[in-house]
Amino acid sequence: METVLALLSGLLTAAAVWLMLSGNLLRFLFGLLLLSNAVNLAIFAAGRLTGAAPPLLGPGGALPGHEMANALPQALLLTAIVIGFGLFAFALALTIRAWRSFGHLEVDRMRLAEPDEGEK
Amino acid sequence: MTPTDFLAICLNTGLGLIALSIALGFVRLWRGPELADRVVALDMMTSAIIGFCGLFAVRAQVEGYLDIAVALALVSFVSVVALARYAGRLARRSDQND
Amino acid sequence: MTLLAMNLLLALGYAALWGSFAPLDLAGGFVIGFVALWFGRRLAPGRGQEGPAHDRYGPRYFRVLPQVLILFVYFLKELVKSCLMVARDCIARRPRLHPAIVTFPIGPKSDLEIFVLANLITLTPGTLTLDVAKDKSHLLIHSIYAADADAVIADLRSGMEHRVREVFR
Amino acid sequence: MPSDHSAPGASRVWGYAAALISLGLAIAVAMQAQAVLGGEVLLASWAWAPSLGISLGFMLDGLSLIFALLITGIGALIFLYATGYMGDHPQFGRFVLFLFLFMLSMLGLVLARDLITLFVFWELTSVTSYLLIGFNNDQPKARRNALQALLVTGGGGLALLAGFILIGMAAGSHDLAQILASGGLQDHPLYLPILGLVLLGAFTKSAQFPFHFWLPNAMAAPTPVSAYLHSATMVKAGVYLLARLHPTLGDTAAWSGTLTAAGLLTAVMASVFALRQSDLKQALAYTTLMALGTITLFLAGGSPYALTAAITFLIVHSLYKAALFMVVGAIDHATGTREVAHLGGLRRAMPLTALAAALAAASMAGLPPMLGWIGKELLYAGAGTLPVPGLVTAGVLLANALMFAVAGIVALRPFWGQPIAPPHPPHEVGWQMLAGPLLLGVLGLGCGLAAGLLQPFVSVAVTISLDQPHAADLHLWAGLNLPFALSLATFALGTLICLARDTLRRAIAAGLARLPGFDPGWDRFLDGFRAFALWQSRLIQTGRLSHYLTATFVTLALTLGVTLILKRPVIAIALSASPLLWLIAGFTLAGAVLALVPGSRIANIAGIGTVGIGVALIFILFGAPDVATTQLMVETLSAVLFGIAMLRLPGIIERRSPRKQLLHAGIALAVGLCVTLTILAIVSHPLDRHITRFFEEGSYAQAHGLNIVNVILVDFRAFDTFGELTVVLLAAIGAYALLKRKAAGGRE
Amino acid sequence: MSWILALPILAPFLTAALAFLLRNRRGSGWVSVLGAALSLVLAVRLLLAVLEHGVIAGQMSAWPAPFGITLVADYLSAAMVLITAIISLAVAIWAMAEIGQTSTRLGWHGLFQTLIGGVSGAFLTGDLFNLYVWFEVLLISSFGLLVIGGRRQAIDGAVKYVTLNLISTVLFLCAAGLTYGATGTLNMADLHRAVAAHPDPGLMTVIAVMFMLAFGLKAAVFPLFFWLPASYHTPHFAVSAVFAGLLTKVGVYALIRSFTLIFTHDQGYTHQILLWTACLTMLSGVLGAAAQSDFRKILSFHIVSQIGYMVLGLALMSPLALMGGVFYLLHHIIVKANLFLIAGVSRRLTGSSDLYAIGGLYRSAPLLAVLFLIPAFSLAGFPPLSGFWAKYVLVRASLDAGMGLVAFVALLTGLLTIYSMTKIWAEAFWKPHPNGSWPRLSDIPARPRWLMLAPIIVLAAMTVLIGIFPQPFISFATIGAGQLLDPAAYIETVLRGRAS
Amino acid sequence: MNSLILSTGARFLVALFLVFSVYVLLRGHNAPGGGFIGGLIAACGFAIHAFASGVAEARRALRVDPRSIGTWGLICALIAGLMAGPLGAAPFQGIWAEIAGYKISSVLLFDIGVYLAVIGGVLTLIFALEDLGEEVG
Amino acid sequence: MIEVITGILALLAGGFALIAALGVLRFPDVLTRMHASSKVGSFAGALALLAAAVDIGTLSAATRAGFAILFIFLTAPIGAHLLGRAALWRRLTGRR
Ligand code: NA
Ligand code: NA
Repeated sequence: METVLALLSGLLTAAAVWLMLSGNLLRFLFGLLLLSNAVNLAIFAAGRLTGAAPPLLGPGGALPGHEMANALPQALLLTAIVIGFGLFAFALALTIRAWRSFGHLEVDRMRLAEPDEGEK
Repeated sequence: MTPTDFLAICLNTGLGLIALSIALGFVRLWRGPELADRVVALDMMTSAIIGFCGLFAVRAQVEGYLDIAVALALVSFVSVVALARYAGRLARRSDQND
Repeated sequence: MTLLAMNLLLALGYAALWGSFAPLDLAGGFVIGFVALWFGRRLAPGRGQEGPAHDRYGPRYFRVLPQVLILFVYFLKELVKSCLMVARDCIARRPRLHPAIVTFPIGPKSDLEIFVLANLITLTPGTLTLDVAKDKSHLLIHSIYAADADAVIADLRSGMEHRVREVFR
Repeated sequence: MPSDHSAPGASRVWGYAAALISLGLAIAVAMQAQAVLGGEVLLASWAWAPSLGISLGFMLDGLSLIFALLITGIGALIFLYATGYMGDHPQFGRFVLFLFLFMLSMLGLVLARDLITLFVFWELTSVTSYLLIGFNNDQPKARRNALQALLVTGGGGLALLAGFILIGMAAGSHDLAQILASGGLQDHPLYLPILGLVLLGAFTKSAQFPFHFWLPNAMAAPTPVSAYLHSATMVKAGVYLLARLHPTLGDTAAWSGTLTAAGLLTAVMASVFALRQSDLKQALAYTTLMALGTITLFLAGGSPYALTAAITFLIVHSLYKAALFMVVGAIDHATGTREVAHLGGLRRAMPLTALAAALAAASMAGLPPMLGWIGKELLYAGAGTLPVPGLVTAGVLLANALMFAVAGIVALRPFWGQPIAPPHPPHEVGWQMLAGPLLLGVLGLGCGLAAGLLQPFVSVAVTISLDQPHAADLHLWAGLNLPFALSLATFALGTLICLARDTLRRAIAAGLARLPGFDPGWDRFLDGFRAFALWQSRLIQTGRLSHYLTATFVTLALTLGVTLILKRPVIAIALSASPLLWLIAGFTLAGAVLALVPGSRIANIAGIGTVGIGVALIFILFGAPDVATTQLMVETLSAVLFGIAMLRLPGIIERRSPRKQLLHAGIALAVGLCVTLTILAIVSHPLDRHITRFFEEGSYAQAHGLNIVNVILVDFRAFDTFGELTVVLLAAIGAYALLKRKAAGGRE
Repeated sequence: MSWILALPILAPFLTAALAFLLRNRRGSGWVSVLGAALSLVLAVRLLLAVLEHGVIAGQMSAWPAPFGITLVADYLSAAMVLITAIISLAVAIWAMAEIGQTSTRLGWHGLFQTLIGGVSGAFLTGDLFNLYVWFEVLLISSFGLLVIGGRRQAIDGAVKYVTLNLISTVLFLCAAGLTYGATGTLNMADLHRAVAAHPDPGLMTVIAVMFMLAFGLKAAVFPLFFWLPASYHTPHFAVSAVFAGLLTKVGVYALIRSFTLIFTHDQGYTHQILLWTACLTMLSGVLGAAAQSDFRKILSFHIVSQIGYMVLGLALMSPLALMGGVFYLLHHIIVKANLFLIAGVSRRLTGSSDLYAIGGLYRSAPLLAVLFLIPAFSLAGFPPLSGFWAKYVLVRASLDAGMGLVAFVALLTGLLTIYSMTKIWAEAFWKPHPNGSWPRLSDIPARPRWLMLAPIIVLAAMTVLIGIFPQPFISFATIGAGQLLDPAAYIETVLRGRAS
Repeated sequence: MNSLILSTGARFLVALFLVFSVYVLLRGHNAPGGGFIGGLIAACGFAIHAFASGVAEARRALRVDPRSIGTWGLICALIAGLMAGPLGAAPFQGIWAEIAGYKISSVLLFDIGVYLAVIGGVLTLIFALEDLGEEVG
Repeated sequence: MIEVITGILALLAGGFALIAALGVLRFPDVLTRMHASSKVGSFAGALALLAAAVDIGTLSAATRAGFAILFIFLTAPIGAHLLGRAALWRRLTGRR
């Protein structure tokens, strides 16, 4: 099962990287979302997959008879997802601002900070 | 066949059908052609996932999955509203490029 | 009054979610529901002008309840019917679709009534409310079985609109 | 620091004060002379960085004594002179400060007992001389020359640092007293690197070929600085270092060979250049090179004669060179020019200056009974003990003859030649400017007449400090020997050169024109360096984000890929999985593909949404309802934000060429493959779940919660969550600032 | 112990919350300064505790290690926290003079404080995932600070900064998650054991390299430093200063921590990579600086170059080298932040940071000139300033290790640093202003003038002080390096010892 | 957005969202949910409000700047983390008390902090982006 | 007995979901597709939730399922209205 997730994670990563390399800020953002998902999957898979029992205790804190899913990676993932959302939201705002500032989203044409002149 | 076996088969079939319907919904999502078509597909997929959660709650015997369903039902509405607003504005705009 | 009803409903629902109707849960639900409704207090534009209508709901609350139940049962029936009809066309080799947009005139109605009506129409067979006219005089409805537009309108008027009017009368 | 706003000349007092302090220092050093001349070595040391074996240590022995006396004594005269020369300069206070710091650095350098202490002062002389050479900072030339001096000597300094560190490693200590006492390092395996690095440091500082070019350019400094730098200080630092380390590093073929070659080359080359100059100051500057070459040449040797000659000549040179620079400065000050051709007959207007010039020039020319005569005799005597005596003798002869000639040009022409009207009517300079040259001139004469007075200084330096069995004697008259004959030859040759100097100058100028110069070479080197720097900077920092991203991902793929290949972690593949999982994985992937296709942004977003949904389903499938809910919520919210934002954003066009797309696909797949392989490698080992078990057992019992994930979030790892909620808040605040900034306006 | 450790992290967040709520200019500025002062006190208290105990550790929420999140302070951490607090206070004061009303209302001071909180958290945490969280906090704060000024140039810089740092972040997250998957723990002290005990050292090396890449990107090493020179010259000078002082150092710190504590199983491979990286970083950065003509751009490239020195200390992994690396780290924070603050004053006086458009400061603002020379020459490694000792130790360590070429690179970099520092000096200070104007410090009103100059003077004094009295700092760094080289005490303290 | 159907429905939906969000927040410790999810749901509710009636109106209904809500969330979390100090416990250690059979804890306060921070954060974002959208018209 | 009811409901839910998907896929234009989505799709979800409520049988489960169903049927028509309106506008203003 982990193998499937490993493959999926790798392919999602590849798609993300391809998008990030496209030179368009919006597509970079798309890539970022995909990459976050890929990494989340990777972490999830690395935490091992053990059936469908969620890490919830029974009434009175009773441990279920069977093994529960690994709770720790889930907590990490939750944190990571929310942080990822924050970063994404900022990046989106930045994209809008860049569009308003430059009139395009082609990253290679954003040369204000490093203009193409070198030493005078 | 015991009722339990029957339930297991039905659940698995149901889950499979729902997954299939999500996949089919995805085809519409891909094809479009308009924004509204995609939103419709997304909405349909969301409904299917709500169903998925419901059946999964049965399979895992965990009520917790129903919470996903409730949350999803609420939140998917927000996304439909947002996208529909977008679609509405797009429709009133001169260029039709989405 | 509607607000109170909503608030009570929310409190009940909240307590039910906890699976316990203990006083504290109900009270908590009421408080939370109150706060929640407070946030939405400015929604539903024009509420201020419908004072009389507003009062009208109060005394009629219990009389309306059976009508609501009837509406609910009718709605369920229509919903299932609607689903089956659309489902048939979904899998039919040749769907018998006659899509058209129909204008459905409605009498003077409160916003809530229009809202309920429009939504119920959407959930019933073959019709889908697209929009409400700016002057609230008619609904714009999309029907997929509109071989005869007048029949669609008549159907709606005798069915759903009638029952909704019963509730809001 | 004195203020610039005060009346002109108000800061003269700083000049006098500095002169007095220097004098005081000189006296303080002189008071120790008795003991040092008795063979004692005065030591002082404070812990500085003891754990690194570095102390702030000082040592006064014969060698240091001579240098210290020259530095402080001449220093006092220079301050006096400077006060007369430029006391009205608006920034004279700053000037005095820099010069004083320079003097202290120089003093510290020659008194240092610890190699690192020595280096510290060494670098300080570089810094302070940088500020002094660039003192006329309005002139581009001054700035350029200051930088040149700093880079050349600073670069040498860094080599020296490495050399010192190696000496420390080889000798086990940085303490000079200890190093000198422990015998030489000539047989140590690190000897050659040490020698190379130390010589690099010394040669750059002492302007030996091929690092000589900065010294004449240092003339950009005000004349008092030149006088000081060229006579007793800066350039002598390198010579001092060579002398100081002579017992430790000297007496090998490598040492004497390198020093001989560098010294000889420098001396001869400087001679040639000196003749070409028509500016008095420049001509003098080249004779400094000549002298430094000569001293270096004699430090190559290991005989008492050679070393005595080196030390004596060093003293001689310090005395007359300081005096002559001051004289030239006085001429400049009085007439407004330093061009030989524009000067003549100043004797009448400036008699005292003329006297000082005559005395100093006589010493420089090596005329008896000046100290210069003794120095020259010793040079000829010592030349015979050097590795290639014939060549050395010839070289020294040529150098001396040229010094004779230059002395004539500098001293005779302006004062005794035909009177020529200079830009300003000449007048005698003030006492401050006369004291120095006169005193030094007289000193040159006095030491010559009473060579015995100087003898103990030189002897102690040569025998104790340089570890020689005995020093040669300083005589005015050593008999009719070879040196005497060579002296006569020197005078004859010098007179000839002096007479034929115009012809020579033309010939040399014509010859040199064809040769590449070092100074333009420096500019070309610096330009080349800048071009190279710019090239590499542009190569790497292109300003294009897509290049950065490509480079980053290529680095990731390469580093991870190579590591995976080299380290070969165990990888287990188990493809058995439920059809449901395969189905979900399939359409998740399809979603990713949809996200790739350009054209409709909404389609892309929908594709991403599909991926999110698929991933959420996987979370559901494997028992992670909290994660799944959060994932779905976040996906939805992302879609909402996209939906809101999208109207403000332009459509997407694929601008990459198919080839580039293919390349990027290759990079992307490589990165993806690395991720896949790493995950597979990880899951091929069992997971140690003891931490999770702790949570499972403690979740209710100790933390009162049934939802373990939530308990982890708000209790077990609440600290993480605290950071996380901050991130959400900050992201929002940041985005708000980003979107609202323009509308908000206001001054920034 | 846990409070002594937690408070330096939490105090800036409290300050930030108050600053966010206040929003108006004076108020939030003062809150920020007072909060920074409080942080300084807390940092000193932490340092004293560390000096007393060597290593201290505390468990958040009182859950024992390795289950709960550990905060640990050894010499290095405590010193980094203290320096962070110092820089924080200096910049907070400086910012009072420079940060305008709009930026203040948009939350500048709060973002600044959360940045400091994130940095302190990163220095103190003993948990890998917690480190990730603090990285995020400081990253998102830095995003906000970068763009808050609203200049178009800053937006461009931010695009590059944000995109590349996001990649680093995701990589770090991935590495952290995979580390858990491979070892079953996230506690860094526990990881030391787990990594060493893992049956597949090759896999551990792969993960180590992943961290190296993630932290390397943060630390701006060759060839991953693009984002730094692309953005550091674009925001407020106060922002540049705090970025220059602290941000990349967090990356370096993380590199040092992870490659002395966690991944020491294959030093032949990992530290070899680090060595090459260090040399190339030094050279590439300093060459980049030589090609620039903007005050801040030169300084930015120098950050890259000097990161190389610090990584060199780690790569050589000898007591002396690590000591040099630690010393360099501490010295560089002070010096670099100060140089950016000085650049800010220069910009305020001359109206630009383009070296060809400014000048004359030597004559008209001699105090500033002196204040510039101190950190500039310190940066170039001139004795007896702090930078000299840092450079000396690293060169000596290289030569000790028999690596003449490395020592040569380090020295050459030093020489080229002199080149560009003197370039700034010659152009901005010596050369007359192209307009012929003589901008004086006294042209700035007294309050902002001294708000700006006071921190600069104090930081410059520290540079001189460290240079003249290096021994306490060297001793400190030596003990710190010893703790890094032999993490037994660290591990003992976290897993069994005084953890409370 | 100008839709009668939406704005009428929103009245009830917003309330539903908020009630449900509080429910999810409070029960998070024992079942799926918690501050994040609750906060996201509540924020979605206000988003609906904003869509239905416009940002200005939603802001007015909210009364407080969403950034301040978020900041108060941060303060809640800080208090929850710091309140252990006077009681001699470790930072962020759970402090539990029972009032009328209901468990009250610093952990809950912490989760409320998360809840508020998420609401504040997401609303700040949505409102900022919405204002931008309104500009276009 | 409960198992059988649940099973049948599950099958129905899956079936209706598939049918909704087919409708969305096959119907000729967006307005017709919306019929399939907002009715059949919602119905399928509701059936699955009902199955859960029936099978688990606790009050809280039933309430949650009820809440979810309520949300679905409350939101579906509103969403459809907004979307339909937008599609209509597009039909009126945009290219065909
Ligand atoms: Na629906
Ligand atoms: Na829906």
